Order: sequence, then structure tokens, then C-alpha cells
Amino acid sequence: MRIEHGWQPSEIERLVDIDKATASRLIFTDENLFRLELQRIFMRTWLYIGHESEIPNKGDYVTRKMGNDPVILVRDQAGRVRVLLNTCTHRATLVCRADAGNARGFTCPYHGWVFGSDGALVATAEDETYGGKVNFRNLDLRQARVGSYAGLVFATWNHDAPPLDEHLGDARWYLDIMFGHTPRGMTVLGLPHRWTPTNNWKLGPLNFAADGPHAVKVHGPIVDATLAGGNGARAMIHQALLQSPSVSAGPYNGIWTQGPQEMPEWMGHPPEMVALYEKTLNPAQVALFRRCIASVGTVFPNFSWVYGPVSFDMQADPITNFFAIRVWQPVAVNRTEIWNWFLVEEEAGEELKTRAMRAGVRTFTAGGTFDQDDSEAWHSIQRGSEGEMSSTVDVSFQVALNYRDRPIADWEGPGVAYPSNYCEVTEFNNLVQWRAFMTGAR
Amino acid sequence: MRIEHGWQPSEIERLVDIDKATASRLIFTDENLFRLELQRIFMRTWLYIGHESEIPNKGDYVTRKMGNDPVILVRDQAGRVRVLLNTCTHRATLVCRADAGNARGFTCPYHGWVFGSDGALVATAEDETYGGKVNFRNLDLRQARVGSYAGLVFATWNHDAPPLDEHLGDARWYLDIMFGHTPRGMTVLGLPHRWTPTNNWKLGPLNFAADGPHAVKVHGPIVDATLAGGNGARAMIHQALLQSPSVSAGPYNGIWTQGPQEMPEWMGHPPEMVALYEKTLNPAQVALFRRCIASVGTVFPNFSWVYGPVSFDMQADPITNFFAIRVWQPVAVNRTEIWNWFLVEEEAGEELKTRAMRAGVRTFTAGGTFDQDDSEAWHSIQRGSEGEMSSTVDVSFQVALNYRDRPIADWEGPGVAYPSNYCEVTEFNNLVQWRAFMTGAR
Amino acid sequence: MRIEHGWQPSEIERLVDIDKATASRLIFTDENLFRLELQRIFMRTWLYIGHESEIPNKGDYVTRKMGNDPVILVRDQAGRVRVLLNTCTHRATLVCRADAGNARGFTCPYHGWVFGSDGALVATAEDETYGGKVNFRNLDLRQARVGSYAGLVFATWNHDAPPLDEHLGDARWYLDIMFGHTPRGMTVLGLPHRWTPTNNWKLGPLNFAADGPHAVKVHGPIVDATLAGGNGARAMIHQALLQSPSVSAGPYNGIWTQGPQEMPEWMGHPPEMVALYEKTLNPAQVALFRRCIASVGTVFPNFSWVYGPVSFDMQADPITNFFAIRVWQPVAVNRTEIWNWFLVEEEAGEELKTRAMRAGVRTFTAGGTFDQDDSEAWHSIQRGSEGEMSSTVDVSFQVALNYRDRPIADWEGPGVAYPSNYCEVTEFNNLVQWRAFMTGAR
Amino acid sequence: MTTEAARRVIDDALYRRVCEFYYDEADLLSQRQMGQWFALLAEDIHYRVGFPEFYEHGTQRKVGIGNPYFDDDHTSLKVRVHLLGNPTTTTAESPPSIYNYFVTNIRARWAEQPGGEIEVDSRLLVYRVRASEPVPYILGARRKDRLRAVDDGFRIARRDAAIDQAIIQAPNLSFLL
Amino acid sequence: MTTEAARRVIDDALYRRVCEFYYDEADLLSQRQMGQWFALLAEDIHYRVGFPEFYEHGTQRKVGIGNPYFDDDHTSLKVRVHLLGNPTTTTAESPPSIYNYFVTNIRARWAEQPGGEIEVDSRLLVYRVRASEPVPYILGARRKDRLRAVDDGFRIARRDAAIDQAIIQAPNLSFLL
Amino acid sequence: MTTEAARRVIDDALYRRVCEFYYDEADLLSQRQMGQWFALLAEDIHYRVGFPEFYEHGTQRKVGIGNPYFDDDHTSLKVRVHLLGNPTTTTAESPPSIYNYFVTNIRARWAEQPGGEIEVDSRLLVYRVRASEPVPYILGARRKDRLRAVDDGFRIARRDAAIDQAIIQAPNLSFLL
Ligand code: FES
Ligand code: FES
Ligand code: FES
Ligand SMILES: [Fe+3]
Ligand SMILES: [Fe+3]
Ligand SMILES: [Fe+3]
Repeated sequence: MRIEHGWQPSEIERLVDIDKATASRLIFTDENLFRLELQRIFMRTWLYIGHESEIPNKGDYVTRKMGNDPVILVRDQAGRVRVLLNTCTHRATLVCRADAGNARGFTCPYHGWVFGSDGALVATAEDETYGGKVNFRNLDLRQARVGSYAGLVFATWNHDAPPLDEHLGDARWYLDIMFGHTPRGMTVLGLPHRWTPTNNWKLGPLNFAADGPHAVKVHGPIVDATLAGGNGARAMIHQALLQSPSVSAGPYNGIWTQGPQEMPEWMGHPPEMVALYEKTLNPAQVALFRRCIASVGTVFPNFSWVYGPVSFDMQADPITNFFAIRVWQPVAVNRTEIWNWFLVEEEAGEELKTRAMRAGVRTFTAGGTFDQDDSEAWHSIQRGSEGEMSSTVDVSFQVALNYRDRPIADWEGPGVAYPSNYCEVTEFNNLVQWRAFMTGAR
Repeated sequence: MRIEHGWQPSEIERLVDIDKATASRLIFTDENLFRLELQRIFMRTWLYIGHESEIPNKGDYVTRKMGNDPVILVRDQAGRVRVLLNTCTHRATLVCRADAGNARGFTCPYHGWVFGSDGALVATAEDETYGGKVNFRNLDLRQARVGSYAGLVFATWNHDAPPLDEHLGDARWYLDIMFGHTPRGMTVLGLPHRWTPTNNWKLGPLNFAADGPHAVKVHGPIVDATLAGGNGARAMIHQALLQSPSVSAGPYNGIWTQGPQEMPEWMGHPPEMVALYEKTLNPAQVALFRRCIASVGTVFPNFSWVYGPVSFDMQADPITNFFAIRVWQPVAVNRTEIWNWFLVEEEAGEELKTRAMRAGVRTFTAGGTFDQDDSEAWHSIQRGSEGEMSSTVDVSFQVALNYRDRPIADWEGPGVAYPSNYCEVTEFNNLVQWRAFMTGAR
Repeated sequence: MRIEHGWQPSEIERLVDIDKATASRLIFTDENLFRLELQRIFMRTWLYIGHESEIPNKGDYVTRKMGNDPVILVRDQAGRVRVLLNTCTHRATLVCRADAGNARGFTCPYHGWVFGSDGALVATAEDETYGGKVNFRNLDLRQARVGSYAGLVFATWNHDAPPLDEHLGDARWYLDIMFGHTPRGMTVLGLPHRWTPTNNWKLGPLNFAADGPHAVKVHGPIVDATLAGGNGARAMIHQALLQSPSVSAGPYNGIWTQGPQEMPEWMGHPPEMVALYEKTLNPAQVALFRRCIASVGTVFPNFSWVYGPVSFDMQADPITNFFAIRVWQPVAVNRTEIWNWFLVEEEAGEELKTRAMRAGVRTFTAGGTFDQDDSEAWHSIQRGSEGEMSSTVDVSFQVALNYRDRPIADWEGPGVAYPSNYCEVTEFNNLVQWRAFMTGAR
Repeated sequence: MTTEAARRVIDDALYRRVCEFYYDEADLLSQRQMGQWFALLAEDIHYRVGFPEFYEHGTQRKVGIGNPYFDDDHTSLKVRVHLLGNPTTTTAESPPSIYNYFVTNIRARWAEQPGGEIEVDSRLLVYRVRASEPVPYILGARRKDRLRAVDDGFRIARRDAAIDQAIIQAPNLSFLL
Repeated sequence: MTTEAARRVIDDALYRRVCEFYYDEADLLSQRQMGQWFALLAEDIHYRVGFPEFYEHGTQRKVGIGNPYFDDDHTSLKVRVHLLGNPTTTTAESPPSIYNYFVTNIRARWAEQPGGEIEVDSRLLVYRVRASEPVPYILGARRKDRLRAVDDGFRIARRDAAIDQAIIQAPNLSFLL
Repeated sequence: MTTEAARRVIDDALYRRVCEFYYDEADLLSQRQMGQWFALLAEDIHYRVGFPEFYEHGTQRKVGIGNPYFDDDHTSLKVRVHLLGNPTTTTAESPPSIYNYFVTNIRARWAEQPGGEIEVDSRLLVYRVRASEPVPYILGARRKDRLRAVDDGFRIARRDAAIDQAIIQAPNLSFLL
């Protein structure tokens, strides 16, 4: 309301041209659109906040972001998970400046107001000075709606949003495969890595929604070096990507790249773990997971994951699966903060955990052999999109024109699947969701 | 006019809700409001420029800022104090890039135009080339209106503003206490310290207008360590702040914290100096000053001072009063330059001056034991205010609801006084003045 | 269209007051005007891209900028010079991130699309996935119109702009003197120096359009030290500037400072080179060039050159002419990238080339003895122009009032000449051209 | 100085050789002579780069087993070095970035355990400019190493580094510390 | 070299000990071991941190008696160290910031006056990241110190530092140089 | 170590004198004692400051004869030093900027050719604040020098420096490296 963003809904609608399967580059570069995104997307839908395993005990907290708002994810003294706006109701000071801690509550550094771990105002600087003129309950910390699915904690400021379960809808079947394939579920391996690519926040989610062909070009060398010990893996993955399913299901879009038939099943998974998976997932889920060599997906707007097997030396380094989840935090139209966690099954032994950690940090993080090259590509997109002339050229998802009317007929999971990770349909669907929120259709 | 700021006066009015004693956080974060402030406040009212003791001799000058305009404070060759816009009337070059100096005039570095210390154009690059077609008097440096009170030099671009004396009005009685308590007045101890907190410029003036309770929380540890030798000072100051007067008088708002009765009078003041004060001030002023353990005040918009006694070791370090004045320069909506001077009575001996300097630099400056913590709190306010959700939560001055109708009945000074430094009334009054300027009511 | 720039044509017209020969400082400081400039000037007129000698062979390329768009200047495999928009038609990635190279084509780092050196799309990630639904010719790299004059390559996105020859018009006679005074023309001495003054991009072109008097003030000391061995050169150049012609011819404005009669002709030019000049140029051109001690000019909007003789020690260092061309790239309203090349005649021997290079790098570059002081002056203009009060003071070209109606009657070259480098007419004409583009008159 | 502390002091000549080793190493890393750098590593190297977190005082909570930015051995470093050292196998470093490695505060002493290993502690400032981004990235770091003396110099047997940013102010870390 | 200059040269072993002292001190300051750092100070220490101003040439006007950023003695440093070293007594440094202290250009010589004091000149680059601000603050400084040799090392008897910013580009200086 | 390499090693005392020379030089340059700095130069000095470019791998195209940022001899440096050292002959440095020169990674060895010249390699971080711009400019550089020993110290006979920015992030380079 305060800022005249200068964008009419009809104009926003045209930014993503559904017929042509193209989009304007302005969605990555226009500052007013960025401000609108904060209002129309980040204030209106469910956002991923953290994993329950990050705050196992009462009083455990971690600080996070929802769009450009700082929040605290805390397990209160009653054991309930809460998401509190991290700003004092007195004069707006951050009540917590740590990344993580355990506390009975939060004491504001400015005048010492005390809030409980449930966000309730416990004491002002001097309660008597109010002379009873103020209802202190109005000065509790603001709280977001909180929902949790498969250990994943989401929150939203929008009290009109559907419940989390309904919001996730068909996506849950796929979240189950990744986050609920053992009885006790996943656990994080540490606090998140954070780094700051110099590109619009949407490039990451789009890539993870998921971009098959870039893997051959950008990651071909590291795929060759880590997936098959330096020989032929790039050609194998090229074919696998061409022939594997891409899925749109509710707010979720992603790929499930399948290794070739001659490749062993459950690569990198110890038999005792596999037994747990087969017991926990249903057969269709197992069928999708057991030969999966890359599961990459995005839940709109800014939550993604990436999973797959690697070995840095087929002789010396047993194949291990990395599994990273990440949030793409919007910082500015051309600046994003990536928050990146590594996960492993709660049931995994210490040795498997350590191997999973190493597989993760060597691949998908700021210094990871995969991510370091993606970030350069994304930066180059931002630089390539900012010019006046460049703004007149649309970005293309036109492979979708060839696939979107030909979904996989006998797909056993919910949602819609397309027969190639090169299809560009699921990536584009992610933008179609963006368009719906930005025009107010959702 | 050139920038569509998008703010209607009625909307600005609502930003500070007088009934509720609250204000929108947007006043600290909205870039358009910041631009409006430069126009509606900094172009329209009297601004503090410097102290006369900084330019004792003819030709002495220092460079300063008025809002975002660079100016030169100079004592011209005739001895008159002038404030010149530091930008060449030829092509806008800064005619002076030094912080301080002594000069007969200013020679522009670009084409060598020469201006006198009174701002008059003395020579262009080649006067003859104009062929008499231009009136050189129109090309003198622009000058601001200048006024001086108690050694404090103010200036304004607004020729419709009331004279400085009228503008200060009731504030003068309090300025007299601080800046005119000896026959020769105050003198600066050196050129200003300058540093750049990452918060809106108004947070400082508000705090100094003055925020009693924060002293207990933020400064409790250093108060304990410096005011009573490590023991019980925090509790003492807590009670003192609760029970001491806060004053609004014209553009001035501030506190006069009174030490308890059992505390000696004139702490840190040598008897020979006290004799001067008692001779110079009137009895009501003396009464307010003699047991004052904290005088903190703001003259709207961005001039403040802080004064009080400290000792870093009750055994080894005699109690001494620090006295700092400062200007909160608006640099960007979330960035401020603090200019901070230390002062002492002109009549003070060298040893007292040195002690005053040390008391000052150890407490109220970038590395000062008080300021370093304030700046972190203010930064945290800025960070806490910028989010979309956070913007919907107002900042509270609601203790004022309990005090604003109950001023001290028998207050002997001008203006209105309230019986507690916790009252939040004077802080809020500072914002009410802001609202008046921003809506054009002033 | 997307950004409401808030500037009406009539308001823009008033920014440059032709009657008064003044201009508003907002042209250097207003962010919306800066955005308009990118659209109305940099998208609509011919821009200098590079010199043919930078890409002598097939496949040679260098990367450049047109306004805020990245482009590639390449000599394609057929030998044709092309200017390609450096952004992939798939997803906007820079297809080339090097400063220079030689390549058969450009492979996008993201999905590996391959473009020929002529910009044609050669291969997508997997052509078959499009199923023939897309015309790949629409996905060739975007190309600018290209023109070349005297080795200087220009380009424009505007298909309605007049051809380059027509656009340059009368300027060509002067470009011939500088860039075509030998049969084989000029050649660059290396890749460009690039640095980033913190001022509006127009200050450089204006200065080079050309500002006579600043040379005496800013460069007096280095002129004294380099032009006449430390003695009296400043006084000499002062007189020369006062009495030498300034020229406006089409998009060109500049000065041709003539040494005094007693000074030898062709200073710093070896006789064998002079013979080439006299054979190549016409007599009127030779007459202007032979005693020229400073040729400084700008071709609107952002291409300039500077030329002149120097010696760092009249005993030990033979007089040599430096010759630099530069482009003032707009980066932000208060930030410019200078791209600066040194040139020499293709026919020059190695020793002359080395001397020309040294004369160049010691004078006109980031660390040059001339430029380092200009940049400080320009920075000081930007700092002096940004304030609210400062914005109300216009910049002055009022010497023009005395000269603009008195051109040199018997001028032998095309365009209009004025009898003094102090006249300010040609500088102001550069702004008049700016006004024409910005109001849409051109 | 205690006897133990005295025993661990290395003599000036060796100290100077250690310093030279670090300056030489800085050359290799900053000029991306990755293969030559790899030759400086012991085969049992453990290479680790951790990062700081801001914890509430008194509650440095342990979340999971911990995940540094780098946790490499000879095998995985070989892959990294291969990719980074070859312009055709890296997007991030092709064209190669400009790097300058400033090594300061070098302290060396014999390791507590006998066996001729040297503990070295140093501070590192990395200055980096990428082809696509002209503004330099400046990263502070500290390194605790274990060097093993060999005939032609030293081998790095262990590196425990920590970067000085909790939120890395760059799009990637396509270099080694 | 004059005889006096020669007399003031300190030998290599002592120079190396001085350098180690500075690197050790950098550890203490950057890891906020304030109490241990305080133990390095002589009781009569005068600790001063000045700042530059830009004066018109020829007119370095003296305004007042001058006011450096820090002007401390043992007593006031004790208070500073107490506050900064304890998370419950500082807002600015709780959670503690990340610091890295790069010490370079160390030169040492015997002081002119006899008595065994050493003059040390060094440059210091401070790299700092606060919990609430991920962009690092990088501050240059120079220090002129007087060290006094004692049994277990040195004591700092005087520190005359100067920071390299006329307008400090940070919200505060909640650290010591 | 080969015999040739061994022959080129300089002893510790000389190395320390070389380091001191660089620290003294840093003082002169950073405090703009330009005349004194000039006195450190050999009369046949060749002073050169190059810059990096980002070339496509395999095609480091040579364009022209090349043009470094500085290519000076004794004569032209005399002019530069004269202008920069005098507030009335420079706009850029009047008032003078604040400079700090951090010199690290110093390595020295005897030059290959006999004749007593020393090759020195170092890294330089320049920290600069101008009167009109409070935000510091931080520039990395590397220097390869040739020193000549003379009675009262050394003379710089050759300096081959390179700055670490392809696009200089400052309005000018009104200082010497
Ligand atoms: S701002 Fe939190 S207690 Fe006042
Ligand atoms: S700008 Fe000041 S003399 Fe021209
Ligand atoms: S963006 Fe260039 S190939 Fe996809
Ligand atoms: Fe990828
Ligand atoms: Fe305070
Ligand atoms: Fe010039």
C-alpha cells in the first residue's frame, strides 16, 4: 500500500505467457515485483521454517526468516513448536540475535522486556508505570500459524490460507518418500550452511523444479568424477535424465531420475536401512525410490531438496547418498540467501551419518562440487538479464510445448508426471504458481 | 516534486497515532518518508552546525552537513560566522574537501573560481570571457541563515522560519544550564568523532529525548562499574530514573535525572567551578543541575546531548562529568552518521579538561562503554522493523498514556515536566514534532 | 513502461535551459532520469563498441557493454564484424564471461546451447525434445546494427536510427584527423584500462566536449612538469586555450588547442610519420593538426578522445604524443565505468609505439597524472550535487552567452567553431543533444 | 617457559622454511596450480573448513553431528583439484578468478606427540575477483595445520581451517584455503 | 648505520619472540580472552587510539586539547575488559562477534632511553562480523607500542594506535586494538 | 634442494633486513614521504604495474604491445613523486588520503645472475580512505622486485607489480605500489 509498485494485475499476468511457455526476464530483475513478491507470496503462503530435529528439547530455538521478517522457531516450555516474530512489541528490537540456543524465554536487549518461550509478555521494564492503562496481552510477540509434516515445520502469517495438509495435498506422497521413509524419519546433521548468491531467489527453486539438462552441461565433469569413477557417467546420466519422470503435484514440482536397469538398486543404502524403507513406504513409492539416482524438487515458493548417490573414488569411497534441503531466502531482487541443511535417517549409524555428511558437503553447498558451478550460472543469468535490451527477450521453457499434453498415462503417484527430465513442464509449472499468487488468483 | 513519494498528508498523520501513543515502524524504514524528511524537516527548520569554539579565529572553518547538503562553517575575515553551501556555483564541485582549516577563502579545485571567506565570488576562471553578460553576485556561494545561542551555532535554509531565539523558545532555559553555566561558556575538546550506525537517524534523538528505562537494561553493567565503584549503582539509578523529571520545552525534550538525597551535590565538579555555576545560573536552574546525575536531551530534529558523572575506579579515578553533544546526520533510511563532540567549561584547568576528555571518550563515543551497546540495540531495531509482517506492528510509547495528563504541578522551569524518566511522554513528543513537520503543520 | 519515472517531457525540457545556458544538477543525481537515459539515449543512438584492431582475426572477440546490456564484439568466421547480445535466448545466461578470446562460437555454460560466432543457434541441449514445435531461428542471439568508421565500430539497437555515416555527419571530418591520418589508420596498444569513478557518466563527456579552463587549474602542475620541462608551460597553455577553436559538428564537440607560433610544428611526430599525415589528410585538416597541442572531443553520448604531446623530462624523454579513446559507461546515477584505450598509428615502429604507450599510461588513465585529478574533481561534483539545497542551484555554462552568437567566420572545417576553448558553447551543446534525446525530440 | 614448551620451540631456520612453505603454497593456490598444490598433501590428509555460529551464551547447542564446509581426504581432494585445475571441468573458475592469499601471524612449534610433526597456526586473508563480478570478495580465515617434514620440504598432514563468516557473502567457495 | 641505530637493533631471536607475542596477543583479542589479554598489560599502561582528520594543507588547526577514540589506563581498561569479556555485561558482544586480527609489518628496536624497553611498530587489519550483521567490517590500524621484557614474556607499557578511518564505517568499536 | 637453489638462499640476517626495508618503504609510501621513497630507487629503475584480464582458456589473445597501468622510469617517477608529494600540485591528494600498506608473504633470494642483486616477491594490501569518500578502498597486489644492496641499505632496481582488479573499483590510482 505504501509503495506504488506500478504493476497492474493484467500486466503481471502477461509476465508469464502460458501459451508460449515463456516468461519475461523482468521477473528476475524488477525491484517492484520483488517487493510485491514479499507481500503476495511470502506473506500469503506456507513457508518452510526448519526441521523438528533442530529443536528436540523444550526451550530449544533457532532463528530463521520468513521473507524479510526475522522469526524464532522454538519448542516452548510446554513442548509446543512455535514460530514467533523476532521483534519486540515495545520498540521493534530483535529480542534474539543468536542463531541458536536454549532459553526459558527471550529478554529484549533494549529495555529488558521479558517474553516467555511461548511469546507471551512476562514483564515490561516496569509494569507499574503503565498504571493499568494497557492490555499486556496485546503486546505478546506476534505468532505465525505453524504446521508440521514429516518433521518439516512450515508457518504462515495468512490466517486464510488452507491448513498445511490441504496446502501440501498431493505433494505429501512425494515428501513421504524423501522425509518419511523410515519409522523415525530424518534428522539434520548440523546447523545450516548459509551463503549468498547474487541472483534472484527464484532461479534456485526453478532449477530444482527441476532442470534436467543443466546437469549434463554444468555438472558433467563432477558426475563423471563421482558417479561412476570417472568413466561414462555423464553419458549414462544424460540418457537417464532424458527418460525419467518429472512430476507436478500440488505445490511440488520435481524429478525422479532413474538409473538404468543394469545399475544396482538402492545404491549406497545399507541393507538394514533398505529393510526399513520397504516396510515404511508403499510399493509405488518404493518403486520410484529404489533406483532413484537423483531426486530434486521444489515446494513452492522457496523450499527445495536434492538427493543422490556419489562416490569420490569407486575403489576407496563407498557410494553414499547425499541429501540436502534448502530454502532460498529473498534478500533483494538480485541477492538471495541460501540456507542448506544435510539430513540422514534418524536410524542411521554414526558411520553412515558421517559418510552422508561428507557426501553432502562435498557436493551441495557453497564449496560443493555441484553448487559452486550452479551459482556461477545463476549469477550469469542475473547479469545477463538486467539490461534494457535484454529485458525484451523472454526466457524459454518451450520444450514444455512438446510435453505438456503428453503426461505419463499410467503414473502410479498423485499429480501429473511427464516422461522426461528435459521436459521443462515442471519448471514452468513452478512459474505458473508464481503467477497465480502474484495476480492474486491465489 | 521530482520524486513521487506516494505519501498523502493524511496517511503521514496516521503514522504517529497521538491517541494511542504509538507509531508505525515505517517511519524508520520507508525510503520515501526519508526523502520527505530531508525536504520537510531538514530544509525547513534550524539545524545545529557547530560550536563557536571550533572556529575561534578569522578564517577558521570546519565542514559540516545540513541534511544531505555539505556546508562550511566559517568565521569570515570580518569575524562574522557564516554557513556556506559547499558547492561551486559554476559546476557544483565541493569548494572545500578538508574537515577543518583556516583560509582567506575557498578556491574551487575544478576551474579555480575563488570565493571569499564570506562566500562572495572573487574571481572566475577568466572574468573577461563573460563579456559582462553575467552578474557575478548571482554566483556567490549560497548562504544559510545563521543563529547562535550559548555558543551553539544553528543554521537553516528556510527564510520563513522564526528567528532562532523564538524557535528555541522555552528550550533556552535548559540550554543555559548545559551550555551557559559559566561566564565564558563551554568549549569543545577536539574535532568531532564520527561513526555510522546502521539505523534510522531518528532512533538516536528519540533515545536522547530521553529513554530512561533502557539505561537500566543496556547500561546497567557499565553503570555498576563506573558510577558507584561496582556496587549497587544500577539499583540506585533505576530508582532515580523512575522518580526524576522529564521535560518538554519547545523543540527540546529530555531528562534530568536526580541523584538520591544522600548523594553529594555537584559530584565531580571542583568547588571553584561550582562557584561559577552558582553565580551564572538562577536558583531554579542550580537546583536542577546540582544533583543531576544524567542530563540527556534532544532539540528537534537531530541535536542531542548527554552529561553525567563517572569514575572508572572509585579509589583511583576521581569522579568526573562527561559532556557530549551530537548530531544525528541522516545518510540513508537505515544509515546515520553520528557527529560527537566533547565539551568542558572554558574556565576549566588543563587537568580538569583532560579528565573530562577521558570521561567522555570512555563512555559516549563509538568505542564508549555506553554507546557501543546502544548502537547494537538500534541496529537490532532497524533489522527488526524492515520486514513485511513487522511493518504491521506499531512501536509503543504507551507509558505516556499514564503520564501525559499528570505533569509536575509545581515545576519551576518553562515547558512541561513529567515525574518519571520512564514516562515515555517526552520521547513521544519528539515524534509529535516530527509529525507536525512532515504533515506540513509546521 | 514498467517503471514510473515520474518525469514529463516538459519538465525534462526545462532541465537544460537553453536561454540561460544553465542546467539543473538533477541531471547528474536523479535516479529516474538515469533509467530514462538508458532507454532514451543508450537504446536509441549509435554507441562505440571497440576498434577493429582489437579483433583482427576470424573468431576474435572482446566483450563490451551497450548501456547496461552486455554484448560481444566478434569477427565471425566469415570475417564480418558483429555485435551480439551476450545473453542466452534460452534462460538469459551470459554465453561468454571472458574479456577477450578467439572462438568458433559460444557455448552457454548453463545447458550447453551452442551459438555460432555469427550468433546463430547451432544446437540446443537436445534438439529432439522440442519435437519441431519451435523455430530455432527465433532463438538466435540478438544482434545489434553495426557500423564502422575509420576503424571505430559503433552499434545500435535502434532500427530507425539513421545509418552510421549519416549519424556522424560533419563529425567525420574531425574523426578523420584523429583516426584516419595515415593510410592504415590507428591501432590499439592493448586491451582497455577500466576504472570506476563515483560520478554521473555525463561529467566525463562534458569535460571532453571540451573544458578548456579546467586544464589550467587541475592540470597546471603536470602541464608545467611535462609540456615545457617545468617552466612556464601553464601560462603558455592558458593563452593557447583562451585563443584556440572549439568545434561543434554533428554529434561531436571538442577543442583543437593550438600551440603558439614560436612552438615547432608536429611536436613529437617523427618526420616519416608526418609525411604520411600530409599525404592522407587534406590541407585544412593538416593545418588544424600540425600545431595541435590538445585535441579533446566527445561524440555524443559517451565516446571521447584526448590527444597531445608530453615529455617527462625535456632532456631525457623525447616529446611524444599520447592518444587515448574512452567510453564512459553508465553504471548507476553516481557511478561510471571508464573504458580507456591507447592508440598509435598502425605504421608506427616499435619504439614509437612503446613511447606512445608510456606517454599514454603516464597521463590519461586511472593512475595517469592528468586523470587522477579530474576524477577527484568529478567525484566532488557528485558529492556537491546530491543535497536538497544543492539541487536548487543550476550548473553554469554562461560563458556561452558571450560566445555562441560569435562563431569563427572563416572556419574551414564543417560544423561551427568558436574562438576560445574557454567558450563553454561546445560543452553546453553536448547537453543540448542530451535534452533532444531525453525529450524525444530525437 | 616450561621444559615442555621449550622442547616444542622450533629453531629460526626451520621457522623461516615453514614460512616460505606457506608463501609458496599461497602462490600455488592463488595461481591455481592445483596439481602442484596437491603434491604438498600427505596421503592421509584430513582437510576440514568449519564455520562459526552465533550461539546464545551458555548454550552452544550441538545440532546433529556437525557439518563443516569442507571435510575432505586425499581421494576427494584429488577430485576437487582435478576439476578446479582444468578450465574445461569448471564453470565457476573458467575464466579463472583472480586470487591473492595473504598469510600472516604464522606460528610453528613441534607437535606434542613426538615424531617430527610441526603444528602451524596462521591467519589467511583471501582476496578474490571473479570474471563476472568486479567487486572483490575478501574472506578472513584461520588455519591450524600439521606439517610433516620430508626430504624436499613439508607435507600437509592435517588442516583445520575456519572461515570468518557465518553467512558467506559470496555465491560460492570455488577455491581452497 | 649509525652507532646509535646499531645499538638499537634487536637480535633475531628476540625479534621472533616479539612477533610471537603479537600473534599470541592477536589470538587473545580475536577470541575475546579479555582477561588473559589484560594480564599482558603493564600497570602503568597508557592505551590510546587516535584518528585521522583531513586538514587543509598548511593549517593543521588544533581544536581543543584533542580527543582520541580511546585514552585508557590500567584502571579503565580493567572495566572495559570486564564488560567485554562477559556475555552478560555486554549487549554489543553477546553473542560475541567473529574477529580476525592480521598483524603485519612488525618492526622492533630497543627504545632510545636505556632500560630495556622495546619499541614496536606494526600494522593491524581487523576483520569483524557481528551476530546481527553478516557483512564484514574491515578496519586498518597502526600501532606504536612500548614493550617491557619480563620473566615470562613481555608487558605492554604503552600503545599508541591510530585507526585508518576518519568516519568510522561501523556502528561501534566494541573491541580493542 | 638443488645446488643452484641453495646458492640463491639468503641468510636470515639479510632476510630480516629485506623485510625491514619493505616495512620502512610501506611507511614512506603510506605516509606520503614521496621524496624519501624516491631516494630508495636505483637510477635505472623500471617500475611497472600490470593488471589481469579474463581470457577464454587457451586463447590469451595478445592485443597490441600491451599497456600496463604504470610503466615508469626514474625520470617519470620523479615527476609523479614531485606532484603527489606536494599538496599544491595535486588535487587528488590534497587533503592527503589515509593509506595503510600491509606487506606480507615476503620471499627473497639471490638473483640468478651473479652481481649481488636480490629478488623479492611480496603481497601488498593497500587500504585507502580519501578525504571526500569515507568508505575505504582495499586493493590487493603482488610485487616482484629486484633489490640492489648499497652501503646504507637497498635500492629498488626493478618493480614488476600487478593489481588484483580487472576493473579498478576506485576513481583513480593516485598512489604508488
Ligand atoms: S524495545 Fe524491547 S524492551 Fe523496549
Ligand atoms: S566548478 Fe568550480 S570553478 Fe568550475
Ligand atoms: S540458459 Fe543457455 S543453454 Fe540454457
Ligand atoms: Fe545444479
Ligand atoms: Fe544509551
Ligand atoms: Fe582533465
